[in-house]
Amino acid sequence: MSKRIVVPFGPQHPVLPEPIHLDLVLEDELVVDVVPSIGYIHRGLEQLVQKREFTEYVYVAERICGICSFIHALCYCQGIEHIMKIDVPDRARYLRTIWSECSRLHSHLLWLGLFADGMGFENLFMRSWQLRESVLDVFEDTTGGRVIQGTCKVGGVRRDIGQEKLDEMHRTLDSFEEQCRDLGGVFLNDETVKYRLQGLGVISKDDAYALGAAGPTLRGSGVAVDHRETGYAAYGDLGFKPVVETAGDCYARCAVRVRELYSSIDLIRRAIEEMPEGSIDVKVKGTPDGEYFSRAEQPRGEVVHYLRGDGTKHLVRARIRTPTLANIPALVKMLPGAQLADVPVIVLSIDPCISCTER
Amino acid sequence: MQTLLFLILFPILVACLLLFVKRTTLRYAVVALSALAIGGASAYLLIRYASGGAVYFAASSEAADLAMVAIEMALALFIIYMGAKFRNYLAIALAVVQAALIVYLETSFTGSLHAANNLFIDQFSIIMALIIGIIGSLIAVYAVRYMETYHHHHPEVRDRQTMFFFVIFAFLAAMFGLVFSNNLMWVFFFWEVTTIASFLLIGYSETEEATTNAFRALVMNLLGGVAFVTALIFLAATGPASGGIDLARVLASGDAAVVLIPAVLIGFAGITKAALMPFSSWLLGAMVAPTPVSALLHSSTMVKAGVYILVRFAPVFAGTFAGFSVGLVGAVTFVVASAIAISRSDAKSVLAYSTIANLGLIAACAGVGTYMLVWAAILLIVFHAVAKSLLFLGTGAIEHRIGSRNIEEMEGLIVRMPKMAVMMFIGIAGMFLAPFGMLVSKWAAIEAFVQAPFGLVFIAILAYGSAVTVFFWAKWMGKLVTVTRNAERVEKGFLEEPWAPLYITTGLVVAAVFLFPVISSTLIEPYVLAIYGVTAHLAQTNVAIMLLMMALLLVLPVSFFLLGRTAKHLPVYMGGRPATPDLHFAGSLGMTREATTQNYYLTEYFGEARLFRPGAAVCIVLILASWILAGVAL
Amino acid sequence: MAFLKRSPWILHYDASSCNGCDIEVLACLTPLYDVERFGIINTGNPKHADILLITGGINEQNRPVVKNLYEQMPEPKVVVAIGACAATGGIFRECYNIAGGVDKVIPVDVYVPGCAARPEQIIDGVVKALGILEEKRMKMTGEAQAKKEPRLAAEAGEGR
Amino acid sequence: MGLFEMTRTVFRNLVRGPATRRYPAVPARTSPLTRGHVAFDPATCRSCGLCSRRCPCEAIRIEKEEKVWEIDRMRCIACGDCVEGCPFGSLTMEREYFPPVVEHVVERHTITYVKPEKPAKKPAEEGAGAGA
Amino acid sequence: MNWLIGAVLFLILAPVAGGLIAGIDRKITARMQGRVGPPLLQPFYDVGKLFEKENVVVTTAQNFYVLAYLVFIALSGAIFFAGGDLLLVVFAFTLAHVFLVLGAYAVHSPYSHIGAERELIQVMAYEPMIILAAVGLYMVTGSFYVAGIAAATAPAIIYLPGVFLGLAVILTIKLRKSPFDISTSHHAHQEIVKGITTEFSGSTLGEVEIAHWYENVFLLGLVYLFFAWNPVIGIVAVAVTYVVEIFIDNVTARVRWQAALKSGWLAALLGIANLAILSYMTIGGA
Amino acid sequence: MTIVSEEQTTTSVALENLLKEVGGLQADGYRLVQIGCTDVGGAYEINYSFDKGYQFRNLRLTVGPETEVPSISGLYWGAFVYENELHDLFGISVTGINIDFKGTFIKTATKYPFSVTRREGDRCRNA
Repeated sequence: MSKRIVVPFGPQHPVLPEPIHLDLVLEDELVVDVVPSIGYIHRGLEQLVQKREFTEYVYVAERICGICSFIHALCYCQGIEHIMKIDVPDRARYLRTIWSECSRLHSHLLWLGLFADGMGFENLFMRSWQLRESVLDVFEDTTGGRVIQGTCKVGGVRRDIGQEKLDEMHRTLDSFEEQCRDLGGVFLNDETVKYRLQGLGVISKDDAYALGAAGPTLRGSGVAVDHRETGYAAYGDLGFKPVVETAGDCYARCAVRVRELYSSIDLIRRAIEEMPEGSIDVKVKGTPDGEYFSRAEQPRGEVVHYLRGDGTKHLVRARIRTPTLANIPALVKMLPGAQLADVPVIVLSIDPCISCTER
Repeated sequence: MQTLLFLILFPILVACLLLFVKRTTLRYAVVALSALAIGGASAYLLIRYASGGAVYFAASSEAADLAMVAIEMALALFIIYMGAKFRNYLAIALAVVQAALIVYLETSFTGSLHAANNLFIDQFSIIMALIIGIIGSLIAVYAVRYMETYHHHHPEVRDRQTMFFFVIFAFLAAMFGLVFSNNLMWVFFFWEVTTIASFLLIGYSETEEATTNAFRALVMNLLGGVAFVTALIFLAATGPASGGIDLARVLASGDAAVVLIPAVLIGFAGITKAALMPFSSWLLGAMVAPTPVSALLHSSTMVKAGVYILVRFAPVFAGTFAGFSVGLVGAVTFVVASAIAISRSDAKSVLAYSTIANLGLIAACAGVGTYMLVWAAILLIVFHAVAKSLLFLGTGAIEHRIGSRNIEEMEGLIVRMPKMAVMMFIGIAGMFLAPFGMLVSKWAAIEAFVQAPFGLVFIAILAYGSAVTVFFWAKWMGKLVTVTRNAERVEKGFLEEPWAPLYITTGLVVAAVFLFPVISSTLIEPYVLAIYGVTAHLAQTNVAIMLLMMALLLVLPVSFFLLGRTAKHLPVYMGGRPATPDLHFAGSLGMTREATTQNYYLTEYFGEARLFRPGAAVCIVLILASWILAGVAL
Repeated sequence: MAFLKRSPWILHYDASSCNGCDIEVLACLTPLYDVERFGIINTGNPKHADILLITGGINEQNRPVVKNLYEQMPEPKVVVAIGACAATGGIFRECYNIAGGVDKVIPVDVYVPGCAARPEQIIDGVVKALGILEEKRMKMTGEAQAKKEPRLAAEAGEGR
Repeated sequence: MGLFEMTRTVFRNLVRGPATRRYPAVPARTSPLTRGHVAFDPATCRSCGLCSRRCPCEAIRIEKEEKVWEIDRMRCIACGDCVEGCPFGSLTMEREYFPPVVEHVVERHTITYVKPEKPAKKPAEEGAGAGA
Repeated sequence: MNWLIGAVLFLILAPVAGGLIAGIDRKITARMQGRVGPPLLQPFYDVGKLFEKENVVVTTAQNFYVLAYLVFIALSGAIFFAGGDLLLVVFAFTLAHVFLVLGAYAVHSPYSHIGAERELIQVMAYEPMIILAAVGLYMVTGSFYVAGIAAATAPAIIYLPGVFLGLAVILTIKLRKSPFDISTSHHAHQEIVKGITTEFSGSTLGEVEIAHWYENVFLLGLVYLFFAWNPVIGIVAVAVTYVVEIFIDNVTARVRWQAALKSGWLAALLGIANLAILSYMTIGGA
Repeated sequence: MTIVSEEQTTTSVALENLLKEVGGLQADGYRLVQIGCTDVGGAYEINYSFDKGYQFRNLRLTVGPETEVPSISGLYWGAFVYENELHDLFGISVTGINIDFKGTFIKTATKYPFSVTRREGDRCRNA
């Protein structure tokens, strides 16, 4: 007689705002088997390329996911620009970098909050989200939208940030950084947090690489892969070094994200300081004809937009591979052997973005 | 005295009669009638002797003594024969040693082998007699139908029911003899009979496992037997100073140091018989026997003999370090066995560990031996016997209906066998919940230990132990009351056990709560008073509160009928997934899965593998310590 | 009386939205918007919830889930569809896997527009829902009363 | 001391008081760029239909003959593309968002633009068509 | 008749006090999180709301168990405030919790089942310490009766600092505060939804809430006993203890059940050490 | 800080050589980035993308609608997510996936929405 408990986990679940479902098989509270299942957010938006003009599709692209919205749009636009051989003005590249990094800040803070909630640390959740609001305020002031910015377009960006606003942002960065470091300190040093995270959901360097993991999940295991190193947007000018941790556990993944907060703040600061003058967009003429695998670094890892045009206004195919999809195999490997209490923590530790995953 | 003799001899008569009864219905009639007679006689004892103090009877002994020695020798030969047959040389060796010691005793100390009074009765004996007479014979009645079904389910087992019932009644006779004897030689004789009887009953099914376990029980009990004989030799040798083999004199002996050594040795015999650690394995092994045997061993006979003798010697243990040591064996057994019970899913195994734990608690009380603790110990014996017999009988009945005695399989019993579930519920409540008996006794023990010297050690152990107890009982209870859907009602099996014994024991569990103030004041308190000169009792207010709680428990179910009517029924929440009422939900990979809910067993922390060895090691050290301390005291 | 208005507990379900509205729903709970001021608690359990907040345009796999959640909520209950997707399917309306609006599956009481709906909008939506919730409660108690009254009347009649 | 890392934040919160924006009492925080909802000026629309064509979610419908401009608020994602695309400035992006509704209705406006008596030097083609 | 007055006052006033305490708790928690928080009377609104809701059950039996839980929690608190035997109070308290657990078992849902198991683990974790607290108070005051303990002039806290600390640890469990809120709480939804209360709704959930109020008042009464020699200090100490518990709640993550169990038992060890020293001192002194 | 320049190369691969080629890349230390599919007028073009140090290698397999494609999940354990997706969205049967969801990975209102065989059907129900 087996002493096993079969528990459905999700799709409706209080701590994960998005539906994912796992069939957990527990012994006492030890996870012995787990079968994931997704598909609750699959909308089929890849097919919309056949209905929307390639310039309009940016709006769809940024709604692939409301958290990494800007970077999806960026990745899509870069892909089209590559196919059409459009050179984006410098200022637009810098602005894109700033918004990308703001996205990363907002996403990481959001994730830190959810992660804290996953551990049952409510106050930390509140604090993370409180900090995140200041990033959203910047978004609202510079783009007009809080979570969906709608500011990237093929050939550049739709809005400029005035010098005044840039200066203000630069001024407030220091105090923002200090608050972030306070917050990060709790995640990295608090004993109860460490107790919950260290040694949990370990995935070795080789495994992470072999399973095709992406982003902080990969970097937390000691593999330095960060697409910003390829120098898209303004990263090439600003210089960038990936954040890497080696332990491969939930704590390492958390540490990667915390330290990425600091590096993002640094990038924004330098981007504001080195902001070039000039126009923010170029006129787009013609239609895309060709194919390209456009890649960019999302908060969750490497995103791939495969775009293929045939010279008409409509693309033939857009295929979007998002980091969470790549991290699911790693997740399946991480869960067995954990405690039930750790399941939400481990699931969150890959920073799942289901609406990205399923498009 | 006639009643005493009747109670000892009548069961033997019935036993012999049953050797010739082959038909179940006839056997049922015989067993039921004799049960009635035995129960009636025990009740008569209560009426006749409860009000007075201890009464001694100088039963003539010459012939009886001789017969006893002869039977003892015969039993030794039987053990040697069985040992040779199954190649268990340890048993042979122990039997030989024991026989040699008896012969030595009989030949060397002929002068001091006479007790002034061979039989006696006091309130403690009455309590034991009631337990044996009522619960023991109820189990016997239950066993008749049970065994019929048992053979129906297990065609591979040879039908030896005549032998079975012979042994059962012989067992009862021996138990009566044991609690009525004032002559320690007699006590030892009956002691040996229970050993052999349990050996035969455990080995009933004749499977390899049964035989092995039977021999394990035999060997461990023989160890105790050897210690017992040694104590007798010591007593006989120390003659008048210790009081010889006269129980009453021994207990009243002024030379506490001299008596302590035999007390510790007999206490060791009690520890083996009561299956305290490290000897707990025989009682667990005894689970292979048919369930009525387990019920008998656990509730009214055998192990109770062990704690009976310990409680008898409690005044000797009181205030000595040796006694403290013996008490600690019990306390450690209590906490370790309770903890191991968490990791078990086999109902009988849980019951066994719980028995071991409770016997440990009784032993702890007896070892420390203050008047309050003796009071608590006797209360524990009573309540444990009642509740545990119900649980065993219930488990047996359930096993026959659902084909398993695994707690997990009892899920939803409230739907499948409502009457049975309620009875089990009451039985389990009786084991650990206020205001039921065991809890009251535990509470009394805590209050008593606080006042005992170095009682803090026991309190600490008790605090952990009772916390652990709540866990495993409550989760079993939870399994019973789970309301499962689409479960079939199997209350009426193809061969019905008589429900009467179950109803009666259930009634006893509930009645014990209402009656325990009376039990305490008429039986336990006078006994304690007689021995210690002071006695303990529960405060009136607390008794009143507990009766109020019990009344509430009886009234609350009424709300069941008042509340439920207007409610809308919905299936359980399954994370939003479509689910059927019987807990099937749409799982991953397109499969429909069933959400199963199993209990927690925390094997990693409370497993037998992890806890048994350390526990046993501590207990062995403590037992050795008790010997050394007793020796030092001399 | 009318405690319901002061203590609406919400259940949030993401029925294939882009996360934008979901994180705004969550943001409502956090210090800057703090809907607990109105007694709102995110319960995450339909059996405890009064208001079901749904985001997203309901895809094929979500249909039974949304229905199940709705059925599991005890009366009185209201449904608030948050964001353009939940109202009509929004920008994903034409996707092959989007049913197009929550009202295709369960009755919706309040629609909150926006892409993504802002926290203030969500608060407004919930406040609007409270009124409807109260109406439903009155109706519910009224019905219970209505059921009771004829019986009482009948009993009284018999007595006479 | 790693045990109570959060202590500082807690005390700061206690001292500084809540950070909450008390929304219904205090109006929502917006910026000049905030994309609340699209406002339509029927007096200037020349029914060119550009807005309708640019809308990525087809929330805007225009019927030139009936002189009707429709917007489905429940479909609009407030991207502002129509506003950028409108050649006549008939559409503006307002900061205030559209309030929640109980019933889902499509907003209809009757275009009141009247072609000036004297045709302008460069009459917009669509506008002329609509005016006919 | 003092005892009767105590019991009746408890039965009537404890829900009011408990609800207010819960309201203050939520308010302070919100402040610690930089939020405004709900109105002070929010807990009453919540419970009022719950009684307005439709009665929805999985099985009718659940309502019975929850009612029994409420009754016995109230009863154990009443015995406490009537000045009864502390050990009896503890046992009645355990009985009440067993009923709650049975209610969760009865519904046969995976979440409430896991919640029930965890609740039992919690009972296992805190039970030794509660018994030891009672024993400790007895050792100082010579009485198991609450009335006797409260009337004692000896400042129990001076003799029992270890016991009090241990009690503070398990109080975290009992008040369902982080880091030990593993079985159910308003915020312990991460892994088991609502744990033990998952399937309770409407008035049944309201009863659970009221039982919590009773329970909290009783627990604070237990804390008070340590300071009973001076009522003013006592009340201040109770308030401080409660605020410290809220503070702990706000600066820790939830731990796994293993740690909860270990902490509970280690707390009991601390209590035992305290009592051992105490008994050594009294024996030495005598 | 060195900016790594990114390169993308695409090579065609025949069905029977697929596993061999993929195995070769794995031996070279490439990680799997994605498997994607495009329909090219009645046939499927499946892209197996790999990466090592930002060097992007793409194996292109062109198959007809009814062809069975062998799974590479034996080589890259994580490939099952992409292969299940291929099956659910395109209707390509992939054989030997380590965790085969059998068509339940992504549940769609229309079966195999990207399938070439239903190209002309009404793809967008709400259009």
